[in-house]
Amino acid sequence: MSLLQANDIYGGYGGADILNGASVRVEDNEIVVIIGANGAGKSTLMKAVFGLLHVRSGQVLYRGEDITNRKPEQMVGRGIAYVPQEHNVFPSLTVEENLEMGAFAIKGDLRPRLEKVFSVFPRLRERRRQDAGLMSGGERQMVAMGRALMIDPKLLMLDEPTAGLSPRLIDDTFERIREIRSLGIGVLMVEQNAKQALGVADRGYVLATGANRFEDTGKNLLDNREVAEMFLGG
Amino acid sequence: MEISGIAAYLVSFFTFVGIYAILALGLNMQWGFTGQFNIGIAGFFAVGAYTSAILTTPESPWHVGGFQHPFLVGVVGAVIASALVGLLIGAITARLRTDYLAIATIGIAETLRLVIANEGWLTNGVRGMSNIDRPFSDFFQAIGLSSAMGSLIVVAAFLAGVYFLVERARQSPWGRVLRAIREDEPATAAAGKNIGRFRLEAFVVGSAIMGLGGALYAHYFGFLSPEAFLPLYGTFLVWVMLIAGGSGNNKGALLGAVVIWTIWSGSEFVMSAGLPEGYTGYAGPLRVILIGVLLQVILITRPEGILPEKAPRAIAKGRRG
Amino acid sequence: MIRIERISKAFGGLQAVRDVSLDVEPGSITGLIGPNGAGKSTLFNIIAGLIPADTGRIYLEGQDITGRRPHRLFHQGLVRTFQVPHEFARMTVRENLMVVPPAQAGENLLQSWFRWEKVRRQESAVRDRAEDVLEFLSLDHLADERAANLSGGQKKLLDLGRTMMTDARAVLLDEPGAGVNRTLLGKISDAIQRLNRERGYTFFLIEHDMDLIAKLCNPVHVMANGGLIASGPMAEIRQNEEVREAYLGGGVSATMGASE
Amino acid sequence: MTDVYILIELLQLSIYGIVLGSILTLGAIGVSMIFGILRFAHFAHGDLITVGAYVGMGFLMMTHAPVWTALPAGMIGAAIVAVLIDQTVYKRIRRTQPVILLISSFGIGLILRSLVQVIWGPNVYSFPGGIQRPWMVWELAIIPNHLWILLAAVVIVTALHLFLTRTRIGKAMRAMSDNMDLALVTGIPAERVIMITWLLGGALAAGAGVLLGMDSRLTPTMGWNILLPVFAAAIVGGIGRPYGAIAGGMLIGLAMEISTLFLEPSYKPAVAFLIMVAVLIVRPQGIFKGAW
Repeated sequence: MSLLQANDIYGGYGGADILNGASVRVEDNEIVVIIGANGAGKSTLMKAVFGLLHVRSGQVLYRGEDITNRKPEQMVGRGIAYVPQEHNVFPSLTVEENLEMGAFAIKGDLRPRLEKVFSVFPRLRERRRQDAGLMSGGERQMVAMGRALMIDPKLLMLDEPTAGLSPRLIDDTFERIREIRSLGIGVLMVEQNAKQALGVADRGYVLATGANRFEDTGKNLLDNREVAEMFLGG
Repeated sequence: MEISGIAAYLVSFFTFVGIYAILALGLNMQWGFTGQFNIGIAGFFAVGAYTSAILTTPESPWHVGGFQHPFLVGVVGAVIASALVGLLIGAITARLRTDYLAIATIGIAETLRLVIANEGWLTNGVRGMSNIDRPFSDFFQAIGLSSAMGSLIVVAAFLAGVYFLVERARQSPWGRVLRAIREDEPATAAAGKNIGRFRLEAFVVGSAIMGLGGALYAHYFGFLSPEAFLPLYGTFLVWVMLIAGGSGNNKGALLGAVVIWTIWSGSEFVMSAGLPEGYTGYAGPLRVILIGVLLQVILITRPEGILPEKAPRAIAKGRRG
Repeated sequence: MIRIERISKAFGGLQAVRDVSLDVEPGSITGLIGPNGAGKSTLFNIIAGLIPADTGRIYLEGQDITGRRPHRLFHQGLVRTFQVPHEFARMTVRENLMVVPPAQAGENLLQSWFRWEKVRRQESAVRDRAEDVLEFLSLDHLADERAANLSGGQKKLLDLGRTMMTDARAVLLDEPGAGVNRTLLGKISDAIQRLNRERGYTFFLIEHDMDLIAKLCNPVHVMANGGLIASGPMAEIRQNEEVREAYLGGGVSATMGASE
Repeated sequence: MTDVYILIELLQLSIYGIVLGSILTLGAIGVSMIFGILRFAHFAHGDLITVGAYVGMGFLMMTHAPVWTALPAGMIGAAIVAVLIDQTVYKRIRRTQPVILLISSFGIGLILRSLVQVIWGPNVYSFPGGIQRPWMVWELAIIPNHLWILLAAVVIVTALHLFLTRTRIGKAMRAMSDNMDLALVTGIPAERVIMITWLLGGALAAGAGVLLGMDSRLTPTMGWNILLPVFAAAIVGGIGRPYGAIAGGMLIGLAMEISTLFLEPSYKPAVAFLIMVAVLIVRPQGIFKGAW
């Protein structure tokens, strides 16, 4: 049984559908990346899977259980964490408080979980008392991902984790994502930096106008000339 | 009650309905058309009432005045004075979000009430101003009508005039821009409209209409004291009338004034008849609770009011009819 | 028509637009493309007077319009549409259009009150114009519908229609194709081309649909990481290595060193 | 000689100002928290203050307990009232525009005021304790109750501070005020946090009410009459930022009391209003920057 399976999703904001039958699947311990031109519906698909956007037709299965259109709260309860692209930290809370918010629903001592997050992002340990709002873009992204890890997720969903980061930090971020996979977590992410993302991904999907265009291993997609063409249309 | 008693009651009833309908129309221009939140109606009402009273009353040892201008001068003065207050408030809060406008209007209303209560030389303070003449009472007496009946006729005439102007404003391109601002500010700005100007105009005109209502109240009631301008009477009832009737809809404002005033004054009868001896003092607050609960019920179940807003009838035909 | 001269804008530490200069020629349909976060929308918002630039100037037909408020730009012939359509939801489709024409006598309250006949005459002309636009966009059957009830694509058309209610010379289109189905997309692009040909509108547009860009625009400018990296006809742009890199990520060119 | 006299007068008024300021602070923090999380100006807050004061006094009348118990009793009572109002009314209209909540809260305020009149009658009450003989420190008269008021306000604000920074739900409140959408995707239960916000807002309002009652008397309009200064304090401190409300409350309280050197005391609310207007014109986001 797959960790996550979204089948034939239709949905959008208000009037027209943005998703026209997109599908995606994630297995345990797998990094799956969704790429595609701007406006192809990548982020929209993530939101639809996470219940932030009404799925008009189609099905989202998590370990075989139908979780279509569930509330985010219920998703988190099942071990699915989502990191939005922008505004993904609480600026007036300290780093540690931000992390704590990730595990809001979990009773008991959070220290072991904090330690685990700090082992992936050592920098956060140094800055644990700092207000997240005062941090750089790269550090914020760490806080956001760290917060998502606090629930010990089985599935981590990242919306453009490298947007706006410098090349060095982009490399670093992808390195962390690999590390996260090694903790036994499935990762589903949307990426602009298609080349690098496909480099770390086990599998990838290429979306166009809200539907799947290609699906293959990261490596094969990288070598696919058609995929490259697609980004510039024609 | 004998016939003449009932008649007198009806005259007073409809006079109040008329005055409140004018206030509700003024509020409709601000809130219904433009989405501006004025929760200090009582302040504009008071400015109008006192301005007209000061301009028209005979000399008194208790407060300034003695101008003894005719009724219509008082009305014009009231309209100008309340428009100026509206201009001041509107200009200060023009760029701020609705909550600030609400707080600013309530602030000005309360401040005015303090001024009225404390500046005895101006308003005779809490003792109040009296000797405010009813409009054209000599004329009405000459044709055999009571001064109360005369007031009703005058109020009705002003209401008709205000309704005409407000409704025409709503149908006009001016009103269309106001509704556009209410729906979507960035798009209205992108369509080349100076949002600040339109919003200020609506606020000032609405305030002036409220001032007119105040002047009519002063001349009908003949006596003014700060008590009359508590937020309950001056502001709250007007809001409930507009929300119940249907904000954005001028007919709704009229209907709301009739319905809510009927409930409000009817509840007085019911309570004075129904409450046991010794508990009549509770009638006031119980009536407020009744109206307050009614408002909540309307907001929850039918926020668009009895008569929801409709697009105005086109004022001109195109080629295709 | 529109001259953008050395515009820069930073938000906090992020350099959203860096030193961008370009010209939009009169009568052209000029495209602006680039990956997410390239700074296109920021540049648009600067031109439209919604956010101030840190440095640089904007000229419209030679006149300095840097930092002008949106309603003033409108009166100088520069109008815009929005990426997410901004309709006046509780007004009819026809009213949505009739709001737009400038200098309507009836927008003066005193004229509305006391010069009713004049207002009506003008209103009749405005209405005719609105009917023409509705016909042009094939929305005439929806004239009396509340705008809230239109589909996403129809709202986009209505947005475009509003620009036609004035004598605009330059129109900024923010993703005219976003969220629009194929049929309506064809209608929108036809309308843009006809307005350009028949009425001489100059268009400057952001769009993600490369096919639409290729069909409509010449030239096309490409932004990445806040800077302008290429300009030219779409066919050339497609072959440009730097553009490919920008879209696919990975390699980092000299102009693209992003800040943290 | 006159200089010394003025100085003493000024110091004396400053003491009153700090006392008033601490009362305003309690009200303003509630207004600010509610605004931060629910995005609307709560116009019934003044009457919540009144309810708290009357519940506290009612508790004393029933139990004859020591005076200080009026404070916790009033706080519990008003907290329950606030949650009930939210659950029966505000919750149902929360999804519409915030401004509808504003209208509704204006009506709720009148209902509360009238309920107080119905339950306790229009009479004026005061807390037991009678007229207190002030202590003379140098030339300054210090009323014992003022000390208690200040102390109680400090305790309440400190407790709130600890709640907001030490407990998970308190942190969640700050998180929701920062970014509602992110709080939702993080899995913070919004409805629960909103309920806690009302509990705290109501309790703080009651704190202000009981302390205000100790300082003067209880009337059905006592809360309504300080609503404007409370809003002024919240706005001057930067609405949506409860810590700013402390500074805002002190500034408004001091200004109101010191203004009596030049103005009729009954104009005190107008002074608060004018400062607020000045702040709105110069800095719409409030004077005191800084987050929660």
